[in-house]
Amino acid sequence: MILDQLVWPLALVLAALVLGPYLLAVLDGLVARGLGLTRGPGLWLAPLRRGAWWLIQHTNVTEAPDGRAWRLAPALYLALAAGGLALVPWSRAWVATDIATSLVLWGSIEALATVVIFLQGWSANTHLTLVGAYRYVALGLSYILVSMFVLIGVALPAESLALTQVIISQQELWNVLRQPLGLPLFLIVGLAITFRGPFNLADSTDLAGGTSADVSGAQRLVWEFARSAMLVAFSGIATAAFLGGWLGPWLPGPLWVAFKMLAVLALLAWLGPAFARLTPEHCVSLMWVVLLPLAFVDLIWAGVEALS
Amino acid sequence: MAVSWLARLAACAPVPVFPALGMRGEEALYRLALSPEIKLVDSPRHASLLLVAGGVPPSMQQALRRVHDQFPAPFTTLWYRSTPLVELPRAAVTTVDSLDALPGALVESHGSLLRNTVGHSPRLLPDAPPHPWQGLGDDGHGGEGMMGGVPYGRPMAMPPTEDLRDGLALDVLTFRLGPFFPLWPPGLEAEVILQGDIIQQFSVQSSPFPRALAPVFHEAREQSVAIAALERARARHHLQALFHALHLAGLEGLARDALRLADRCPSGDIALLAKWFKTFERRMKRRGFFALHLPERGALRQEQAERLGGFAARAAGIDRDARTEDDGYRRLAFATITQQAGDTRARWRQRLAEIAQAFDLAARAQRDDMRTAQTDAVETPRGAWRDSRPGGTSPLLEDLLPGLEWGEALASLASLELAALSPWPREERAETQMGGAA
Amino acid sequence: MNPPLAVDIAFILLALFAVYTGWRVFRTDSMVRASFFLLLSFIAVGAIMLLLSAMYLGAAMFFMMGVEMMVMALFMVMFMMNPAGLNPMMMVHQHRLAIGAGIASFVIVAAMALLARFPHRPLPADLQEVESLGNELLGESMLIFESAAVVLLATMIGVVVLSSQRGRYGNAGEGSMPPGLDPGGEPAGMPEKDDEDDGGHHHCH
Amino acid sequence: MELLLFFVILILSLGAGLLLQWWPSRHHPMPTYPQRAPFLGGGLPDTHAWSRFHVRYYPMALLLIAFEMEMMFMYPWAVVYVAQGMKAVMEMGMFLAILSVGILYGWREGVFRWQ
Amino acid sequence: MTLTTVLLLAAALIGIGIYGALSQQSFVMLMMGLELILNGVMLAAVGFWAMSGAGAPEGQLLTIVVMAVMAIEMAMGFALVVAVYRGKQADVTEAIADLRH
Repeated sequence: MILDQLVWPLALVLAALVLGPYLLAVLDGLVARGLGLTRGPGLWLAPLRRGAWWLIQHTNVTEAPDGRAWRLAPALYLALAAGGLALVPWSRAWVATDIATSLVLWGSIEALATVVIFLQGWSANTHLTLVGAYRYVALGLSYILVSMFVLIGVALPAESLALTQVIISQQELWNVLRQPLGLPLFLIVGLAITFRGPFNLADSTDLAGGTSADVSGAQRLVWEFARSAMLVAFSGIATAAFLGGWLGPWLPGPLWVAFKMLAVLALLAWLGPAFARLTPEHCVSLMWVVLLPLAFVDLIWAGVEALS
Repeated sequence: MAVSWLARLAACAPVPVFPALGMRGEEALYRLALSPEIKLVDSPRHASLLLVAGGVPPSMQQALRRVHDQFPAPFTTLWYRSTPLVELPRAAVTTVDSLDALPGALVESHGSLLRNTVGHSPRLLPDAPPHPWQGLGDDGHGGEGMMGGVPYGRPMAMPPTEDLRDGLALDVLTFRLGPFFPLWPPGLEAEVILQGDIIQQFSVQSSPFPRALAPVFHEAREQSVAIAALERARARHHLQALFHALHLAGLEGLARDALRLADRCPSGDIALLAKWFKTFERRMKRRGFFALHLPERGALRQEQAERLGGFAARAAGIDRDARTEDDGYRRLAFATITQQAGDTRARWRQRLAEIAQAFDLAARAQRDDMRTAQTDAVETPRGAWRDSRPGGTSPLLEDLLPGLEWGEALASLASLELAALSPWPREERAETQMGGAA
Repeated sequence: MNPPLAVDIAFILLALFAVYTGWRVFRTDSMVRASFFLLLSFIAVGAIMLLLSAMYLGAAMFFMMGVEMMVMALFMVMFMMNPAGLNPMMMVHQHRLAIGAGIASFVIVAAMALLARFPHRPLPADLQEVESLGNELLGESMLIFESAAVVLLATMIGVVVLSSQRGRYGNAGEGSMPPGLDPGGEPAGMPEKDDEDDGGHHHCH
Repeated sequence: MELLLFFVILILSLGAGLLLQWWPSRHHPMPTYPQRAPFLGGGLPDTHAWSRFHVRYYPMALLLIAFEMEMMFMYPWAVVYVAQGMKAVMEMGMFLAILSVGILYGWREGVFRWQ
Repeated sequence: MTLTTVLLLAAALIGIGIYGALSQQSFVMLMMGLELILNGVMLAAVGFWAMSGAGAPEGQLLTIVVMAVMAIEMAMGFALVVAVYRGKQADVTEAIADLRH
């Protein structure tokens, strides 16, 4: 009882929190290899080496930062990612936080992530980080609607806001097939919440690293780690919402969840660098004028499908 | 114990290098971008090595000291064809003069830095705040009243001035950027006034370092040269410029591909090059370089375009090209390509079209071994070189950039070539070796 | 651990946190900090709502307030002088009166809470709170949804008209630009604040 | 119980994040002022970066606050949607249609462009 | 955790909110005070719903209405601030004169 409710879910969440970002870094390395950015052996060690370098490098301080908020921001981002992972159902019994409104809670994590990313850029009190922070807020305020509509779409057939119910409702057919627009839109949300690829408005190259431009050492390590962990958490939610979570033949549930999460991560790691970064203005327009109506369509589709 | 274990691990990490480019330092940048063991970064906070490539004029040494001091410990410096700052101790300085030895030297420096066998670079500037503040002002932190004084060493942002776009006049941020800002041409130094993320005022304080062209352009001014060689050099120049734009767009893989193509330009099989370029161009379009990233802003006015000349003028619809005056080109049925819009997107369209055209011309010229017929006007990638070399035109940025969002402004800047032409050609030695290496 | 005890401990901690952060809102110089302290206060209250088994409202509180306080921070920074509080400041008026009113209202409400007898009718064990809320919202008629929609639409249009430069007010800044304000001077700073205040009151009452 | 675990996970990761930042740098000296200056490619700023930052998308932000309220209604609606059937479809259809007018109006007014 | 303690917390939040709303000079800070008051009100509403209302959905509905009021107040408030700030540039001196006595 205690084992099922507390120990296993906690162990799985912590394992995902530690292993997930590492595996994502390896996947990123693979993609970089495909693009011809890196070469040679050491694919598995490369993330550790980079991490070791960040641990050795001294942490930067700026002239008059909001010191406490600046150091808190990466840790909070990590905490949000961990909170997201806690919502992921690993099997019917093993869910760290199985509440009736876990979809809403995930929405809150998305909203609060915007706050934290803003805080990271704002607190440094330097010019490039500040611009990065404000840019990201434009994206953060725009993508959240898309995300919520898409998630409400999966809640319709489940008649519940709990992720476990959402998975159970997919027993016959996964949502990825039942609501074909849902997963693609949701993947965009995943790129946006971790500001990767085309949505890298926060840490973009034109700002010499954006919110990270004046961050070094261990703080940067935690920031990048949290960013990866957030994508891992996202992949967990995407797995539960669209890919049937633990459902699958032969293997035990948690393994299925892990495989599906890895598949989502691999897809995102490949998608991220494949597209050019949007200008902030394009990005806001795209979210509101193209993706939001598409999310409406997805919702209508889901509604019609759920009633029939 | 634990630290040494960490250090050994970190010593094998991809070497994070911040390049501070001096005069004629680009070749090092292009070389390192293609070295898999090197990771070029855009901020000194992310680097363990400061690479100074090329000569730094005395007026910019203070700026170099500032960049140097912004590295978090531990770090060290490496000087490629550059004179180290005199106050740096010998232990913290490595000098390299050979391009081929550069990546290896960087890896070596990083490794020995972490194994503590090479000296950490010391701080060069005095540890003093920009303005003294301790114990001053109303509360002992330098501030006075609501907005006055120098809290923690700096005054607060400027009071409102008129805004360019909407009617809200809010604070402006004034700062000087460069000359070692890695996302714009090396040597460019400007005072930027931002209101929000919109550039409100841009005043150039020093122009970019003169850009060295391939020797063949200089030869063409003196004697008849092979058109194929000229066109290959042109394509190479544009492809190298494309590297910067693709890096800005976050398309790192494609940016490397552009450099690889550029490296093959001088000696590669021309038919293959043209084919590869076509694929490359298609991928670039598919990945949204134009549609997602490039703004339809930054359009040059007619007279600006004329002053700038070259591809920028042709992108703005001015049908002018020194190649039309050359009999050699005429026999190849050369026709200029033009675009109408004259904005950032049109300029890249134009440049890509000119690369494709260059490959085409080179292929046909090579077949018949065509040579240029005249020497008094050469169309360089930077514009026509007639009696005098095309000069620097960076002041036009003061007109062009205000009103643009930061990212749009940098994208527009990357689509232009504003540096003057260097009177000396690029060294051939490096070029052939790079061609060979690729 | 005994779950009710854990709930009590969590409640006390969250309550203290909510009050502390709520109080810090008015005691910090940085507008960003003030907004995010308020957000923390909301989050603590939302967590208490979760403890009260208002699963939906508690979680919704997080995301609603996350977005609202983010926007709050944007606007605070936009329109307040010295937004980061680099110079300490105390922008208050009628301070004693305000403290008195605050304490008085606390005492009154607290007295009501302590003295009044409320019926003890806990939640039914099988309550599906989200379902019941959904059914209530949909209700007999379409009144709730449609009135909410109309009110929100009115807000959206009002917001666009008021804030957008291209709104019905036309290009507000055009032709009315004063010569530049005295640079760096305090007089340029203070009155703006007052003026905003004035504008707000003017429109509020 | 679930909330307790959620809380534990949050606190654990928050603590780990803070510890990981604090531990390696606990003996590091305060960097010098030149290092602490904002990175501007060798240039220097005149002022602090903190300022009344001119947010270029403020109408969008305001529109979002109003529009986001609709989410509060949609989540409970989603739960009873199948049970209520056509009625739920009608109500939400009307609701979203009315709110879409607001977004369309905002779009027409250029709310999503940089002001 | 009883209804009384929840209401006491709500009272404390309302008290702080009233202090803030009355004491702050600037309009945006005043709005923060209002938000804090509404925060307390929402908490009280949920407290009643959970402990004294036997789960009647009206308690939750009330909270949603308060939240909507908050959102509308904020949106309109900031829109007004923008409009006033824009208009102000023309009459800043007048505003000073008005306020200095």
